[in-house]
Amino acid sequence: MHAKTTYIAQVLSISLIWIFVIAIAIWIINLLLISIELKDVPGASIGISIIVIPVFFVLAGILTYVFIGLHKEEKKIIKSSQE
Amino acid sequence: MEIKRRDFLKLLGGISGAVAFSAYGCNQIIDIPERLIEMAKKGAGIESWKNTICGQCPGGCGISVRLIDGIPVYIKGNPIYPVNQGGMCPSGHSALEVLYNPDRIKEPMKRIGLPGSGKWESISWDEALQIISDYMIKQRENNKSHQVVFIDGSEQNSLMKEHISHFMKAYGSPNYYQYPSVKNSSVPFQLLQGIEQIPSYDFFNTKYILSFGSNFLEEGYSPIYYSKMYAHLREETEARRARFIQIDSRMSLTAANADRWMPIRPGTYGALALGVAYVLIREELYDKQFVNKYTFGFEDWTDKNGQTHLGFKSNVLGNYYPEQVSEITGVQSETILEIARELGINKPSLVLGDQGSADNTNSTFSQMAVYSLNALLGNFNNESGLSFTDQPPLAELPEVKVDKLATIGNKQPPIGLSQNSAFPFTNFSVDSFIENVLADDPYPVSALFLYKGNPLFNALNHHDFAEALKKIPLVVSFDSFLTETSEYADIILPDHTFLEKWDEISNIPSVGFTHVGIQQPVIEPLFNTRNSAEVLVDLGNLIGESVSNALPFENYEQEIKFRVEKIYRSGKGAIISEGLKGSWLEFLHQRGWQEGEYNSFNEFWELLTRNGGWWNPIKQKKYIKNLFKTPSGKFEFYSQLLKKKIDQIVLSRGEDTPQNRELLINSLNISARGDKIFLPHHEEVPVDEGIPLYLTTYKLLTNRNGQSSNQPMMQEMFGYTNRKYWSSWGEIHPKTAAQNGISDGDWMWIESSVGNIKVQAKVHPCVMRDVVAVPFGLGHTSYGRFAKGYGINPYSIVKNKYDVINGNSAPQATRVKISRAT
Amino acid sequence: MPKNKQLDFGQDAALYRPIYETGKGFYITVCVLLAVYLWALYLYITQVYYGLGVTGMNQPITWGFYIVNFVFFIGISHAGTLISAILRLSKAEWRRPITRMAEVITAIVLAIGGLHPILDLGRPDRMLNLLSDGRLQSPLLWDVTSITAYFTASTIYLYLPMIPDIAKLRDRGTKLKWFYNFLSWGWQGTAHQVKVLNRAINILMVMVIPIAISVHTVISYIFSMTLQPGWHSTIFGPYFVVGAIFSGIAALLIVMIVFRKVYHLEEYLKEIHFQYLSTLLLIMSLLWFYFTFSEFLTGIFGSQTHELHIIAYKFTGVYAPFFWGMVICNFVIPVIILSFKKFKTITGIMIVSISVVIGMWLERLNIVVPSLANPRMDLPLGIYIPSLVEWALFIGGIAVFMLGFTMFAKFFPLISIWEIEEGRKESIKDVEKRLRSYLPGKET
Amino acid sequence: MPKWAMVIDLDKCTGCGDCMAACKLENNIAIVSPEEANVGRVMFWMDMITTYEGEYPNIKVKRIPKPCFHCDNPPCTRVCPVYATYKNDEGLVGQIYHRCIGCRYCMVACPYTAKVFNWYEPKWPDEFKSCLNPDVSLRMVGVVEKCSFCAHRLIKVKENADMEEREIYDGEYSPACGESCPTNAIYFGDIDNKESQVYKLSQSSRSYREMENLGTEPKVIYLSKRE
Repeated sequence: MHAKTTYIAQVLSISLIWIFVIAIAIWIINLLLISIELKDVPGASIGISIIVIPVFFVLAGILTYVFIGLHKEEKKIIKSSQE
Repeated sequence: MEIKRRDFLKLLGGISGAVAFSAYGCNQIIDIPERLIEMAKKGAGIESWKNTICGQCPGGCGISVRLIDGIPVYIKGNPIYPVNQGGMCPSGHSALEVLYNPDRIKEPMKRIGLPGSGKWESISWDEALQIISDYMIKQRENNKSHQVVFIDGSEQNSLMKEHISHFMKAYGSPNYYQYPSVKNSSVPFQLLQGIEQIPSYDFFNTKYILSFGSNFLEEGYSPIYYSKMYAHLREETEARRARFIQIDSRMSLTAANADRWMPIRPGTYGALALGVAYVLIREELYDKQFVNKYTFGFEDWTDKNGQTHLGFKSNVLGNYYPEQVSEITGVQSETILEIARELGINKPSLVLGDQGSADNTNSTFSQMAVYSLNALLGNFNNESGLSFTDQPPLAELPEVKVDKLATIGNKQPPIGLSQNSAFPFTNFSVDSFIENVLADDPYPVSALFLYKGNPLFNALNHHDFAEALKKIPLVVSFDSFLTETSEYADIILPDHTFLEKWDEISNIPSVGFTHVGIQQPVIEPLFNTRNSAEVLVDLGNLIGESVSNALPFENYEQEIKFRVEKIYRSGKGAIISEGLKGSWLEFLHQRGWQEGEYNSFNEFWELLTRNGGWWNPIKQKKYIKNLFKTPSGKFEFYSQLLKKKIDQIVLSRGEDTPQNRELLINSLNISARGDKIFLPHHEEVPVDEGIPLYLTTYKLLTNRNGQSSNQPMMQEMFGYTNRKYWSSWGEIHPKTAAQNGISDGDWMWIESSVGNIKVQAKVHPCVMRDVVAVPFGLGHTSYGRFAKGYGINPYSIVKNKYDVINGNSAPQATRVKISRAT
Repeated sequence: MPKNKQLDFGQDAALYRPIYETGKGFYITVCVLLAVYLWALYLYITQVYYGLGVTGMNQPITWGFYIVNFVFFIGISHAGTLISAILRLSKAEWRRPITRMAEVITAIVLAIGGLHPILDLGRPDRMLNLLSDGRLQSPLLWDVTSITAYFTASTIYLYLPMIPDIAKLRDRGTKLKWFYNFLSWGWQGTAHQVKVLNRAINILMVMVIPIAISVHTVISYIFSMTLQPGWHSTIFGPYFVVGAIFSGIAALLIVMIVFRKVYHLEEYLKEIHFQYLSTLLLIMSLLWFYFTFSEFLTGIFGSQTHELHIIAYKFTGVYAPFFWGMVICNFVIPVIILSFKKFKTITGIMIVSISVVIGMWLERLNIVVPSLANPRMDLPLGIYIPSLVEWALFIGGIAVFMLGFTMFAKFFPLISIWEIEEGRKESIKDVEKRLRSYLPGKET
Repeated sequence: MPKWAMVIDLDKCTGCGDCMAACKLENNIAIVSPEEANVGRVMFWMDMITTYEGEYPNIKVKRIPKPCFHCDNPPCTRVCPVYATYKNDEGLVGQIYHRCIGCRYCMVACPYTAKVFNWYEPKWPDEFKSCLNPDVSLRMVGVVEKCSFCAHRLIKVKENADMEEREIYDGEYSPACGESCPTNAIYFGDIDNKESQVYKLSQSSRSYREMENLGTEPKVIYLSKRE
C-alpha cells in the first residue's frame, strides 16, 4: 500500500515534467505564431523553436527512460523475491 | 436640424482622437487615458482655442490656449501674432503652472504676525478694501497723500501703467514708479539721440552685427521676436547669412549662436567700442558723409563763447589705441583690428549694446560708446537696422480732474529721486528710494502699493529694503503669489494670473513695429481673486472725491474697449490675421488701400479679441533729421543734454564754480573730467583691491527675474544647458578652476566683500578667464513650495552698486574670490 | 528489502556523518543566512512597492548590479555541469569526489542567477506578458529559454547520478524514509539499472555541454546584439564562456576547500584534486587574458571614436580601479601563485579562487557599466552608485546560495558515494585496461 | 503610406529649450523630484545636447535638440521581449506603456539614449492634474517612455482630413516641438512625398543624420553648415 502511494507520487512527478515540457512547447509555438502574424522576423523564432523544443523533449525523455528502466527492474526484483 | 459633419467633428474635438483611434494604424501608439474615457462617456471634451498675450515676461508674445471643456491644457504660440509668429519660449509653456499653482493666493489676506513671519489670516475683499481706503482717506485728509507710493513691478508695457498713474494722480501722489523701468535703460539713447525709447534692431537688411553683450535671445525685451529675426540670418541661402559677432564675458545663449564669441572683461564694453572706433577713424572706414552731416561733436569744436571743446575723434585717437584697449578689456589688439575692419567693410551693419550684460556702474557711458559706433558707421537711415516705433493710435484715458488735495500732493517732490543728485536721468532708483524711506527724507512713506514684481528679490540690498518695508505702516501687495516682497505686506489683494484677466499690451520695447495685443481671460477666475485694475477703481470709489471719477469705466474691459475704439476709428494698421505680411500691408498702403473693413466697432472688437491683436508695420516716413531730438538736431557724440543737466544741477546747488562742479562730478562717481564726461568714454569700474575675480550674473530664458521659480517645469529646466536641474551653478574657466584647485562638479564658495554663497562649479571654456558667472533666478526664500530653498541668489553677494547716470543696479560690478568647499 | 540497518557509518563514514549529525554550527549558519535572506527580501519588496527608483540606476546607466550579478551568477553556474560533464566525458578518474559538488553549485546558482532579470524588471507584475506577448527574437527571450533548458538539464544531471546514493540513504532508513524512497525511484543496484542509469548519464553529459555553452553565449548576446561600443563584438560569446568556466572553477575550488575543512573530507578531496583543478584554473586564467587582450587590442587598433573612448574610460576613468583590479585578480594573482609550486598550496589556491571570483565579478561590472556610462552624442558621463537595495540583493543572492548548499549537504552526500565505491571496485581495472589500450603493442 | 520625418535646422536653432518645454506640456511628462533630476533621472523626451568645438577663445558651442530619432531600422524594437516598442507602418516607433515590463533593454540598445524610464510613480500636485493633456495617457512607474512624434496629433489630423475627404497636406501634422519653435528650426512632414518641405530639406547639402554608420536610418535629419 505504502509502496503504491510512493509509486503514484513518482508517476505524478514524472508527468509534471511532461506538463512542464509541453507547456514550454506550447508557449514557444504561441510566440512563433505571434511573430508570423506580425511578420516580425519569424525566421529567428522558427530557428529557436526548432532547437529548443526538441531539447526539452529529449530531457524529459531521458528522465522517463530512467524512470521506466529502474521501475521495471524493481518490479522484477520484487516479483522474484516474492517467488 | 442638420448637423454638418464638420460641426460634429468640432463637437467631438478633444476626444475625437481617442474615440476614432482604432480606425487607424496608430492605435498601438497611445493608450486611452482613463480620464478621457470618463469624459467621452459624459459626452464632453469640446476643444476650443483662445488667443491672448503671454504674461510670463515683458516679451508680449501672442499665445493660443487650448481648452478642453473650458479647461486650459496646452499653450502654443499664436501663429498669426506678429511679435512671435507662433514661436514660444520655454517659460511661456509653463504658464499653466502659474494658473494652477498650488501656492496661489486664493483670497485677500491680512498679515497677523510680524513682517516676514508668514502668518496670515483671510479677510473678505470688502474688509480689505475698507481698511485700505480708510487709511488712504485719512492720509489725504491730513495732506499726506504724497506719502503713498506705488511701485509697479510688472515689466509688461500694459494699460495698467496708465491706469495706475491716473489713479495716483487723482489721489494726489507723485510717487508712481516702475521697477525695473525701461525709462532708465533708455538713458544712453536719450543722451545721444534725444529719444527716450529703446531702439529696435532690424536684422533683415544687415550684413554684420556686432553685439556688445546684448543677450537679445535670452535677456532681451522680446527674446522670441529676436529669435525670429535671428532665424532670418540663418536662412538656407548664403546671401542672407549676416555675420554676427558677440562680445561677452561668458558664452550666453546669444553668444553660442554667434559666428564668433569674443570673451571680454566685465565692465569694459565702452573701452572696446572706442578701441573699435579708433580703428574705424584711423583707417577711415567710417561713414564720413553721415558724420559730417548728421552728427555733432565729432571733430573738436568751439562753442558760442569761443571755448574749444574736445571732439569724439580727438578723444578716441588720443586715449583708445588698440594696445591700451587690449590692456583694459583683455581682448587682443589684433582681434580689435580684425573686427573693426570687418565692421567697417560690411555695410550696412548694426552695433548692439543694450539688453544684456552691460549692467554695470559705467553702463550708460559704455552703451553710449557702443551706440556711437552706429553713428560712425551711418546706420541711421530708413533702410538699415535702427528704428524707433510710433505710438499706437490708442485713445488716451480721460484727463483726471484733480481736486485741491490731490494738487497739493502731486506737487511734492518724488521720493524715488536721490537727495544728493545721484542718477540725474531717472525719477526712480531703488537705491535712492530705500535710502529715502529709511531716512524719512524728504518725508516718510506711509503706504506702499506693490503691483506684481518682486523688488526685494531683485534688489541688490535686500537687507535695507526689508528694513524699509518694515518701516512703512501699510504695505499692500497686488500679487498672485506670496513673494519675498509680499511676505512684508500687511494686506495682500490677490490678482488674477494673466490667463484670467483682461489687459492691453502695446508696443513691446525693441520690437520693430507698432502693435497692440489684447490679453483676455481664457478661463473664469479659479479663486476669489480680482483684477488689480478694477480693485484700484473700487478703491477710488471708496476714497471718493476726485479719485472716484478718475477712471470712469464700468470695468477694465470697457476701459480697453474705449482705448481700442480709437484704433478702429483711425483706420490704420490691421487686425492680425492669417497670411497677412507686413510687406503686403505696405503695398496696400502705398496704393491708398486699407486692410480690413469693419461694419461696426463690435465687429472689430470681436475679431480683435479672437485673433489676439492689432498691428501696424508701416512706419511713418521719417527723415533722418527727425531721428534726432537733441538740442543740435543731430546725433550728439558730445551730449549737450548731459552737459545741460549737469550744469543745471550745479546751478541748483549754488554757484557754478569749478569746485562745486568737481564736487558734483565726484558725488556722481564719474572719474572723467572736462569735456570727456560728455563724450562716450570708458569709466573704470571701482574695484575692491586684492579680490581677484569678477562676478557676473545673468538671466536665463527659463527664469527671467526669478519669477518662474514657482513653476516646477521651469525649475527643472533652469539649467538644461548644463544639466543642472533645480539648482544654481557657477561657471568658471578651466584655468581659473585649476588655479583654485576646483574641478567640474565640485562645490565651491564664492566670496565677496558682502558675503558668500556655495554653488556647484561648472568648469568649461565658455567663460572669460578670471570671471565667475552665476545665473540669477533661484535662491528664493519664499514664493511657494517649488521655489523656496532651491539654488542660491547671486545678488545676495553682489555689492550695492548702481549706474551713476541712469540709476540701474549694477550686478556685474562685484569682485569675488573662490575656494573649494569641502 | 534491506534488513540490516547500519547504525555505524562504515567505510565512507565521513560522507554520511554530515547528514545524520547536526551540530550547533549548522543551525547558526542557517539562521544567519536566513536572516540575511529575509532582509534582502524585505528590501526587494520595498523596490517592488516604490519602483526601481530605490536603486542607484539612472539614465544613461540603466542597467546596474542586477544585470552584473545575473551574468556573474550564471557564470559561476558553469562550474558544475560543464566541468563535471567534461571530466566525465574525458574519463578523468580524479573527478569522482568533485562532480557532485560542481553539479550542486550549478543547480543552486542557476536558480539564483536566473531570477536576477526579474529583480531588474520595473514591472515584475507584468512578467506574464512574456508568455502571452513574448518576442522570441529578443535576446532576452533567448536567455529565458536557454536558462530554463540549462536549469532543467542540470537538475536532471544532478539528480540522476544521485539516485544510487539516495537509495543508500533510503536503505539506512533512519531519516525521512518516505522522502528518500520517493526519490530513489526503486533503485536496487541491479546490473540493468546500472546500465540504464549510465546510459542516461552518458546521453545527458553530451547534451549538457552544448546547452551550458549556449547559455553563456546567449548571455553575452544580450550585450553584443546591441550597437553599443564595448559590447558589439563577436568575441563576446566565447569570451563569456571562458570567463564563466574560469569563475566556475574558482567557485568550485572555494566550495571544495570550505567543505573539506568543515566536513573533514581530507581523505576524499586530496591535494591532487586541487592541483589538477588549479592547473585548469591557471589555463583558464591565461585563456581569459588572451580573450581580454584580443578584445581590447581590436578595439584600440580599430580606433573607432566611441570604442576608443570607452576603452580609455575603462583604463583611466572613474572605473579604472575596478578595471585594473580585475586584471590583477584575474591574471596577475593566479599566474603568480599558480605558476610556482611553492605557492600552490591549499591556502594559495583558496586565495587565488577568491581573487578570481572577485575579479570575474569586476569583469562583469566592467562590461556592463562603463559602456552605459559613456553615452554617445556628447551626452555627459553617467555616474552609478549602487544603493543599499542593490547591495542587499547581491549579498542576499550569495546568502541564498550558501543556504541552499548547506541545506543540500544536510540531505544528500556532497560526494558521490557510489561513484567512489565504483572507483574503488572497478576504476583501477578499467584504467589499467584503458592505459594498456593507449600503449603501443597488442592489448593483452 | 507616408513616412513621417523631422528635420532640425541646427543653423537656425538657438538652443532656447522651447521644444523641451512644449514637449513636456503636450505629453504630460512627469517632473521628477529635484534630487532625482540631478542624479540623471530627469525626463525629457526632447533633450538638448551641448557640444563644444575649438579652443578658447575661438570656441563654438552648439546645442542640438534630440528627440527620439524614430529610426527606420530601430535597434530598440529588435530587443524588446514583449512587443512593447515597435515600428508602425508609417515609420513611427511607438511605445506601449501598458505592456512594457520595464526591463530597459530598449534603453540600453538605443545608441542615441533617447528613452527615459519612470523610476518612481510619476506624481503631480492635484492642482496640476486638471491641466494635463487628455489626449496623452499618463505613464506608470517602471515603464519606459519616449518621444512619439506626438502621434496623438496624427490621429486627429487624419480624422480631420478624412472628414473633409482630402489628403493630409504638408505641415498639417506637426509635433508640439515643431509647432512652437521660435526660429522655425524644426520641420516635420512626410519624407516619402517628394513635394514636402521635409523631403526637400533632407536633400540639402547641409543635411546629415546622427551616427549614420550604425545603419539605424534615423528619421530625424539635422541640417548644419559644415565648416
